[in-house]
Amino acid sequence: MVGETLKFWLMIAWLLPLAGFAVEIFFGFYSKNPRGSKAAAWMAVACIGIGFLCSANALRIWGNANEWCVLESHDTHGEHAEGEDGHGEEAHEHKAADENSHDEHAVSATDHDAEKTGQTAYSGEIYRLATFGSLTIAMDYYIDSLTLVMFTMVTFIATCIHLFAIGYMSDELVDDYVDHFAHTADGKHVHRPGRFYRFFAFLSLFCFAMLGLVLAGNIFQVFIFWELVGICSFLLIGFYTERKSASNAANKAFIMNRIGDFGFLIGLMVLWTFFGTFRFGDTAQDNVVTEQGLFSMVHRDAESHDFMTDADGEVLITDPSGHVLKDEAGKARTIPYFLLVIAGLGVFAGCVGKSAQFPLQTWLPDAMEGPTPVSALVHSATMVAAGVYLAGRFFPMFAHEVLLTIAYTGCITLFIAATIAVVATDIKKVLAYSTISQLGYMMLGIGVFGWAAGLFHLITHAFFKSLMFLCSGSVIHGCHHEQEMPKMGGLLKKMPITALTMLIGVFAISGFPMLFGLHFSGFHSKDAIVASALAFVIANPIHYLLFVIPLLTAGITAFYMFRLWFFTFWGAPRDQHVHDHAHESPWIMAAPLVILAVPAWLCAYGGESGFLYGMLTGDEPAHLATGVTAAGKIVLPSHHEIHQVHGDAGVLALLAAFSGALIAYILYGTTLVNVEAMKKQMSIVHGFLTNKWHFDDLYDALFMRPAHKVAAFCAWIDKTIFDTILHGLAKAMIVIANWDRMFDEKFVDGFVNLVGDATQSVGSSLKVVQTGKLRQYVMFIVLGVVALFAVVFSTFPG
Amino acid sequence: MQPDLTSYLLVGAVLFVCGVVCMATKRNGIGVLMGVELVLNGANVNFVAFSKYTALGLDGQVFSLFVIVLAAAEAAVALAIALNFYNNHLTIDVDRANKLKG
Amino acid sequence: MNDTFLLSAIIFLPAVGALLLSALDSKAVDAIRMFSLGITIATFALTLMLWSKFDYEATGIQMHVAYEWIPTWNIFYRLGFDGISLPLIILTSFVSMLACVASWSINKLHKGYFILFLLLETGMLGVFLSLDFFLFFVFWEVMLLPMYFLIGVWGGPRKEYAAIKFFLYTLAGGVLMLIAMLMLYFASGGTTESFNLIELAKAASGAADAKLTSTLSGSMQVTAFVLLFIGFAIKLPAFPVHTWLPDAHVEAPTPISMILAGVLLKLGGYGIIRIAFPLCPYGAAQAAYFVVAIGVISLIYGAFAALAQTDFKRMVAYSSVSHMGYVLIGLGVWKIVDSATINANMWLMGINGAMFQMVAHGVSSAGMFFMVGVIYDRVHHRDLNKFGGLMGRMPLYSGLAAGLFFAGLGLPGLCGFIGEIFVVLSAWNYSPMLAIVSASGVILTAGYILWALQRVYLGAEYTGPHSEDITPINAREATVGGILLAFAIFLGVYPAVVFNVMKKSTSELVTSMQAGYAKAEGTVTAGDEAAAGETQEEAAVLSEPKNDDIPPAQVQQQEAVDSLDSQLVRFDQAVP
Amino acid sequence: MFSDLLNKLNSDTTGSLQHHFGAELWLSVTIVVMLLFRLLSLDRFVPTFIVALVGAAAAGWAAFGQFSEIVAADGVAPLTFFGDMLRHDLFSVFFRIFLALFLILTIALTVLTGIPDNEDAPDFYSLLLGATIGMMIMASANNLLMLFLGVEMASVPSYAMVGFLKGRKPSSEAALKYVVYGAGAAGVMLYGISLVAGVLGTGDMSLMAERLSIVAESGSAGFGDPEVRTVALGVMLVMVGLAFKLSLVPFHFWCPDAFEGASAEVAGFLSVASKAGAFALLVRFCIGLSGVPATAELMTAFGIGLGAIACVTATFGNLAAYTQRNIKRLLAYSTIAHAGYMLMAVAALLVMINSGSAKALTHDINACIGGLLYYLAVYLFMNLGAFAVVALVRNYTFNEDVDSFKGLIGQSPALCITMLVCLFSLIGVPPFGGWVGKFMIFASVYKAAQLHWAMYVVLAVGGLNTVFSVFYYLRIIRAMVLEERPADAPSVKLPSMEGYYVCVLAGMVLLLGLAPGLVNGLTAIASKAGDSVMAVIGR
Repeated sequence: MVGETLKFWLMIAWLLPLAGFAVEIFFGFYSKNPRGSKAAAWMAVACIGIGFLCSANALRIWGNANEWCVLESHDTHGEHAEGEDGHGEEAHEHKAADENSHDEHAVSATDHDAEKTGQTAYSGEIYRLATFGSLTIAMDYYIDSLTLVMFTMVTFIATCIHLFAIGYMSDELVDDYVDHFAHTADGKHVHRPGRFYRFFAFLSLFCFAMLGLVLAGNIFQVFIFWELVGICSFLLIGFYTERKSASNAANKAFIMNRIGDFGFLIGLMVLWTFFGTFRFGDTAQDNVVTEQGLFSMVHRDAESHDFMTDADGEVLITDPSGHVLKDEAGKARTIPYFLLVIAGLGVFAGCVGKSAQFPLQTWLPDAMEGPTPVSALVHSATMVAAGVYLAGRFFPMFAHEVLLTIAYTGCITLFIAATIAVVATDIKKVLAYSTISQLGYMMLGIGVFGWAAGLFHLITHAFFKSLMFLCSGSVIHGCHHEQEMPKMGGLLKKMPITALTMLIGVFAISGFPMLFGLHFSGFHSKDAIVASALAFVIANPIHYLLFVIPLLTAGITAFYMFRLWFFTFWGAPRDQHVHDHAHESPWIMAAPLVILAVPAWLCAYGGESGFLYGMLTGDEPAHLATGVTAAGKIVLPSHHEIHQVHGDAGVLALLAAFSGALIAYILYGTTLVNVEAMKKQMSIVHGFLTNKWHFDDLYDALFMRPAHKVAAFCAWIDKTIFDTILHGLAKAMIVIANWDRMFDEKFVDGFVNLVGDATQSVGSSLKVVQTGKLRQYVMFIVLGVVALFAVVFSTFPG
Repeated sequence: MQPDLTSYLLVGAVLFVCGVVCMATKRNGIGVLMGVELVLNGANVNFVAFSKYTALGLDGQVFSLFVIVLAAAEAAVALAIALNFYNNHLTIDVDRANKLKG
Repeated sequence: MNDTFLLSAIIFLPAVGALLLSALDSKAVDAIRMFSLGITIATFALTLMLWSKFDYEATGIQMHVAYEWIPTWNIFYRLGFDGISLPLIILTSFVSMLACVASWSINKLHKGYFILFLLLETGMLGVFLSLDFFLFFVFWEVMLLPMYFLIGVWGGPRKEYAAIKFFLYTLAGGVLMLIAMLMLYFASGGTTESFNLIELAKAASGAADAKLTSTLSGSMQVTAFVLLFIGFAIKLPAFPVHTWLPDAHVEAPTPISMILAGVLLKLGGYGIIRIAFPLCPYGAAQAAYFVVAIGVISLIYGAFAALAQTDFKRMVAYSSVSHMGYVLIGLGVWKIVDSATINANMWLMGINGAMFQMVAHGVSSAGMFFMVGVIYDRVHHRDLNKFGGLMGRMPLYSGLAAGLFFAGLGLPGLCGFIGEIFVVLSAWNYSPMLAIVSASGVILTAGYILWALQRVYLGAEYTGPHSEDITPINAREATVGGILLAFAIFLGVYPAVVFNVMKKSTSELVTSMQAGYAKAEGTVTAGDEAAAGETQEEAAVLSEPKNDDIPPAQVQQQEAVDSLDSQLVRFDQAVP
Repeated sequence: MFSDLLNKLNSDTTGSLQHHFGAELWLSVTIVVMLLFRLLSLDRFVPTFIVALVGAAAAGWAAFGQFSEIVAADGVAPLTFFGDMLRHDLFSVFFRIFLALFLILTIALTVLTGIPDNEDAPDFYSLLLGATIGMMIMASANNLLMLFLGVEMASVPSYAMVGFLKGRKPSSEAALKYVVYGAGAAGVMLYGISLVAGVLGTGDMSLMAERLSIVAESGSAGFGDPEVRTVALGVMLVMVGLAFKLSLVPFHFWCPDAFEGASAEVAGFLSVASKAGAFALLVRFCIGLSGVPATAELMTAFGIGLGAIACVTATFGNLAAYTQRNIKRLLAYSTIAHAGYMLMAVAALLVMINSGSAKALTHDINACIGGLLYYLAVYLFMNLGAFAVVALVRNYTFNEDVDSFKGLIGQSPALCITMLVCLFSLIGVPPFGGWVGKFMIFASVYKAAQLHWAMYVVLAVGGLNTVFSVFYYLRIIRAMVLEERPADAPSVKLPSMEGYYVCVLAGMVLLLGLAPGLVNGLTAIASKAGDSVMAVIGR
C-alpha cells in the first residue's frame, strides 16, 4: 500500500507539469493577449510547486513507512546524524542509531537485499506498451529513497528557478521584442513578438520529462525520458530561434546526446536480448515476485561479491532468490561476461552524452546559448546530472571494467573542463565548464566505488550550481545581457544579494568548511569523493592518477571559481558603461537566490551521518558495503576502507582548495600580479585552453566533415550510379531499338552483300551485287530458311 | 536409265533454288514474281513426282492442280499491285520501294 | 451489415464515388471536393466499423468471405482481414481522408484528379483486404494506373520522368511477383485453394487442417521468396531499388506524396508479411540475413542521402527510405537456434515493431510531406538553403511541423520511436553487428532532421523568394496537420492500441512460420539424407548407424514441435 | 476409287454443308450478292456495308448455331468433312465466331471512318469477306492442301486491301512489299509442304505423326535417316510460311511497312484476324506432328525452338517499337511482340504434349490452348480498339504520328480513355483483359518449364518484355495525357456514334479482365476448344 500511495503522490508531481505544458502552450497561443500576461508563468510555478509539495509528502510517507531506518548509520566512524535536514520543509527526521553494523550486511548480503527490496523500494507497472510472448515492455515506476531525494531536489530547484525566470524573462512580455544578438541580412536587429508563455511551457515540459526519468521503473523508460529531456533541452537552448548560434548549439547538444544514446541503445539491446526485461526491481504481489527485474537477475558471489559465473566465466542469470534460471533446453541461462561489460559501457555511453563527459563534453558550454534559467535548471542541476543518476541507478549491473571506465572518464573530464574554465571569460561558460568538471567528480566517485559519494555530490552540486547560475543570471540581467567577465568588476556594491549568494555557492563548490559544523555542502560531498578515490588508489596503486588528478583539480576548481567571483564582484569596474547601468535584480529574482542559498550551504549538514546522505544511501546496492575482491581484477574498496582514509583525503582536498582560492585572490583579488602579462607568457597553453583543447575542431574533422562527405557520396551514388544504370538501360534499349531500325538498313545490307559476294565467287552470272530493300526482305526469307535448316541439322537428335 | 524419285526431286530443288535466287536478286518487280512462279513450280514437280513414287498417290496431283490455279490468282493480284506501284512511282524497280522503313 | 457487403463496400465505395463524380460538372470544383471528401470520410467510417467488429481474441482471418471469380483458374473473390491488415486498412482510409483535405491545393483538372484519387484508394484498400493471390495482384497493379497519372499530370516539372520511373519499377516488381505466384499455384497442384493465401500459408506451415497437400520444396521456396521479396522491396522501397521514390515524391503533388509515403510504401511491407513470409517460410529463413542486411543498408544509406539533399521534399523522401529500412530489419530478425522461445519472442517483437513502424511512418511521413507541401504552396520552392525564420512568420505551422518532424526523428512519446526502438532492440539477438549499425541510424536521423529544421524554421529571417506570400497556416491546413500530430502523439504514448490488434495475428504468424521452416527443413534434410544414403551405402559398413530407428528428419520435426509447445511456457518459470 | 471420292464428296456436301460450313457459305453468298448489287445498281438503295454487315452477321449466326449444337451435344466427337480436308470441332467453331465477330466490328469501323467510298465498297468488302473465309479455312484445315489454300485465300485479298488506298505512294509500296514477301513465303511453304506430304505419303495433318514414326522406325538410322531429315526440312519450310503470317522474327519485315502503308482499319484487321487464323493453323499443325512417342523428342526440340523464336520476336518487337514515330508502325511492332507472347503458349503446348506425362497434363494442355484463345479474344478488342482510335484520330488530324495524339485527353476523353484501356491492356496491367490472357499464357509457360528448363528462360524473357513494352506504350499515353495539345493542332471532336463504338471496345477489354461470367465462360469454352483440337491425338 505504501507503494501505491507513493506512486500516487509522485505521479501527481510528475504529471502536473505535463498538464501545465498543455495548458500553457494552447492558451498561450490562442489567448487574446499572449504577450502581456504572466499567467503562463504562474501556472508553471503552481504546477511545479505543487509537485514539490507532493514529492516532499511522498518522502515523508516513505520515511514513516519504514520508520526512517535508513537514517540508521551505515558508517562506523561514529559521526551520528543530529541536526536538521537540508531542506527545511521536512522537519521530521529521526535520530539515527547504529544498530545494524555493515558486517551483518556482509554476511547475509543476499537476504538483506531481498528483505530491503520488500521494505524500501517499490516498483510496479503504470501501463503496458506492448507484450511479445513472454516479453513485456511497460511504463513502470521504481521508487526508492534515491528516487524520492531526486524528486524533491528537482521539484524544489525547479520551483525556485521558475520564480527566478518570471523576472528574468519579463522582457519577453512585449509585442515587439528586439533581439540584440540576432541580425537580419541587412545587419539590423531582429524584431519579433515576445514568447514569454512558450518559455514556461517548455520549462514545464522539461520538468515532466525530468521527473519521468527519475520515476522510471525500467531502463527503457529511462531512455524514453532521456530523449525527452534531450528534446526539451533542444527547445530551450534554441529558445532564441532567430540566433544562428542558438540553433547550432541546440542541434549540437541533441546530436551529441544522440551519439551517447547510440551507445545506450546498444546497452539496451544487450540487456534485452539476454535478460528479456528492462525493469529495475522485482514487482511483487503478496510476496510473490510476478515480474522479475534486472537487479535480481544477477547475483553476487557470497565471498568475492563479484557476479556469479559458470565454469566458462559467463555470468549466470538467476531468479530473485538466487537460483539459476534455465532455458527450455534445460541449460543455465547466462550472459557472456564481455557482453555484460558492453551493456554497462553502453548505458554509461548514454550517461557520457547526457552528463557531458569526455569525449562528448563539448555541447554543454555551447548550450549556454539558452536563457540563463535554462542553464540553471537543465544544464547544471537536473538534466546533465541525469547521467550520474543513471550510472548510480544502474550501478548493480556494472562490472569492474565498466566502473574503471567510468572512473577514468570522470577523471579526464574533470581535469579538462577545469583547465578550460580557468581561461574562460564568459561568466556562464565558466560555470558550464565547472559543471562538466563537477559531473566528472561525480562519475569518478561512482567509478571508484564511492557510489554514495557521487550521488551525494550530485545533490549538493545541484543546489549550489543552480544557485550560481541564477546569480550569474542575475548579473547578466543586471548588466543588460553582458556576459563577459572582463567587462564587469566591482559589482559587489551594486548587487549585494547576488554577490553574497554567489559567494556561498563559490564556497560550496570549493568545498570549504565552516565553524560549528556548518560546513558548506560541497565540503562533505567532495571529501567523500576524494576519500573514495584515495581508498581505491590505495587498493589499486597502479591507478594512482584517479586520486592525484581530482586532488589537483580541487585546487583548480577553487581557483577558477574565486577568479570568477573576484572578476565579477570585486575590485574596480572595468567597463564603466556596464557598471553604471548595473542594478540589483527585483525581488522575484533575488528571493529564489536567497532561498536556494540555504540548501546550497547546508543541505549536506551532518555529512555522512546527516539526513541527506542517509536518505541517499537508504537503498544502497548491497555489495558496496563489502567491497569486491575478485581474483585477477581490481579491488573495489569497502565502506570500511573508505572511512579509514576519509580524514587524510579531506585534509589534502582542503589544502588544495585553499591554495587554489589563495592564488585566485592574489591574481584577481589584488593587483599584485599582472595577469595579462602572465597570459602572454603562457600564450600557447592559454590558446590551447581557450580553444577548448581543440575538441570541436577535432570532431569537425573526424566526424562532421566525413559524415557530410559520405552523405554527398550517397546522394551522388543515387544520382549517378543507380540512375545512370537505369538511364543506361533505357539508353541501351533506345540504342538497340535504333539498331533494330538500322538492322534492315545496315546489317541486312551488309549480310546480303556478303552473301552476294559469295554467290559471285561461285561464278554465277550475278556480277553486280544489287541492293534493294524488298529484295533484302526476300533474301531474308532465304537466309532464315538456311539458318533454321542449319540449326535443325546441327542439333538434330540422333 | 529410268529416272528415279531423286532425279525429279533434284529438278524440283533446282527450280526452287533458281526461283529463290531470282526473287532475291531481280530488281524488276515482274522478275521477282517470276521467281515466285519458279518456286511454286519447283514444288509442283515435287508433288507430281511424289504422287508417282510414294503413298501420296493422286493427292499429289490434286495438290499441283490447286497450286497452278492459285498461282494464277496470285499472279493476277500481284501484277495488279505491281501496276499500281508503277502508276504511283513510274517504275517497277523494287529498290525504289524504300520509303517505308525503320 | 453483411460481411461481404461491408468488405466490398470498403473497397468499392471510393470507386463508386469516382463513377458518380464523373457525372458532376467539372466546373463545380467545390462540389467535387466536398463530394470526394464525403466519400473518403464515409470509407474511413466503414473501416472504423470494421475495427469495431474486430475480435481481439480470435486468431486467423476474420470476416473471411469467398466467391468464385474465375473458377477455371481457381480464382476467387476472397476477402477478409486480421490483426496484421486491420491497422493498415485504417491507416489507408485515414491518410486518404486527410490527403483528400490536402487536395484543396490542386489547381487544375479537379474532376479528373479526384476520380483518379478515389480509384487509387480503391486499389489500396483492395490490396489490404484481398486474400486471393490473384485478386491481390490485380489490386496491386490497379494502383499503378491512377498513380501514374496523378504524378504525371499534376506533378512538378519533371513529372513525366518521375511517373514513368515509378511505373517501370513497380511493373518490374509485379512481373517478378507474377512468376512467384505461378510457382506457388502450380506447386500446390492448381486446386481451388491454390490462390488462397491463407491455405497456401497453411500448407507451407504444414498445419493439420491444411487443405492443400503439396507446396513448394525448400529450394523452390528460396527462389520464390527472392522473387517476391524483390517485388515488394521495390515498393517498400529498399536499397538498391529505391531510386524511383525520391523522384516520385519530389514531383508528385502534396496529397499524392502523402498517400505515397503514408500508404503505398506500406504495401511492400505488407506484401512481405502477408505473402512472402508465410508462403515461403523456409525461403524466408534462408534469406533472413539478406533481408536484414538490406534493411540496415537502406536505413543508413537513406539517412546519409537525406543528409546531403538540398531539396526539402527530397530529403523527406530519403528519410522514408531510411525509415522503411527498419521494417525490413524487424521482419527479418528470425534466428533459428535450439532455444526457440526467446528467439521467437524476439522475432515476434521485430515483426510487431516493423508493423508498428509502418503505421507510424504512415502518420509521420504523411505529415512531413504535408508540411513541406504547405510551405511549397506559398513560396513555390523547396530549396532548404533558401528558407529560414518561418518560426516567426508561421508559428503554428512551424510548431506542427516540428512535432511531425520529431515524430520522424524517432522522438519518444511520438509514434516514430516505438517502431524504431522495438525493431532495433530485437535485432541484437539476430546479429549484433547489424544491430549496432542500425542503432547508429539514430544519430544520422537526428542529424538530417534537425539540420533541416534549423534551415527551414529557425534563423533570423526568411531568405528565399516570394517572401511576401508567406501567410499563416489556414484552418484547413492546421486541421490536417493537427490531426496527424495528435495521432503521432497518441500512437507514441499508447502504442498498445496497435499492438493489441496485431498481437494474435503476429504470434500466429511466428508460430506457423517456425512450423513451416521445420517442415521444409525436415524435407530438405530428408532429401539430403536419402541422397547421401545412396552414395554412402558401401561406406555404411564402416560407420556405426546412429538413431536408426527414427529418421533424423523426423527427430528434427519432433523437436520443432516440442519447442513450439513450450513457447507458451514462461521462460522465467522454467525452474521451480 | 474416283467414284468413291465423288460419293464421299456428295455425302459430305449435302450432309454437312449447312452444319459444318455454314459461316463460310454465308460469306461467299454475301460476296456474290454485293457484286450483284453493284451490277444491278442496287447499292444506291441499299448501301453495300449493310449487305456486308448482314452477311457477316449471318455467318456469325451460323457459326453460333454450330457452337450451340456442339455445346448442346456436350462434346460431339470432332469430325472431318470434305474428304477429311476440313475438321469440324469446337476449336474451328470458336475461330469462326471469333472471325465473324471481328468482321462485324471491322465493317462497323470502316463505316464509321468511311474508308472505302461508295464506289469501292463492294470491292473492299468482298476482299474483306474473302480473306475472312480464308482465315476460317485456316482454322479448320485438316490437310496440308487446306493449309496452303487457307493461307493463300487469306493472303491474296489482304495484299489487295493493303494497296487499297489508290494513288497513295506508301500504300502501293506497302502492297508491293507485302505481295512479294507473301508470295515468296508462300512458295517456300509450298515447297516444304511438298516435301512433308511426299515423304509421309499423305497430306492429312492428323496422320502426320503416325506416318513420321513409321518412316523413322523403318529407316536405317532412326532420326538420322535422310527421309526424316527431309521431313524436318519440310516442316521448317512450312513454318516459314506460318511465321510470315504470324510476323515472327526473322520473317516479320513486311509487317511494319505493310501496316504503315495500309489504312489503320486494314492494319487492325490484318493484325488480329490473320494472326488468329495463323495461330489456329499452327496449333493444328503442331498437334498433328505430336503425340507419338517416336516424335516426342523431336517435337520437344521443335517446341523449344519455337520458344526461342518467341523470345526473339517479343524482344525485337518491343525494342524496335520504341523509336517509332508513326503510330501504326509502332502498333505493328507491338503486334510482332504480341505474336511472340502468343507463340510462347504454342511452345509450351508442344513441350507439354510431347512430354511423357502428357496424359496427366490434360488439364494444363487444355488450359494452355485455352489461354492462347483467350489472349486472341482479348487481343481482338484491344488491338482493334487501338487501331480504331488511330483511324478516328487520323480522320481529324490527317496524321498518324504519335505527336498528333498530344494532349488529346482534353479534346476527346472517350477516345483517350479507350486508347488508355487498350494500351494498358496491351502492356498487361490488371484489371484489363490483356492481363488475364497474359497470365494464362505465362502460367502455361511456367507449367511447361517444369518439364523443360528452357521454358524458364522463355518465361523470364516474357516477363522482361512486359517491362520493355512499357516504354513505348507509355510514350503514346504520355503524349495523350501528360502533354499539352499544341495550339495549331487540329481539334478532334468525336460524334457520339464513334464514341460509343470505341467505348464498347474498351468496355469489352475491361470486362474480359473483370467480369466473372465473361471471363469464366470464355476460359471454359476456350479450354474445351483446346480439348477438342487435342482430340486428334488419341491420348
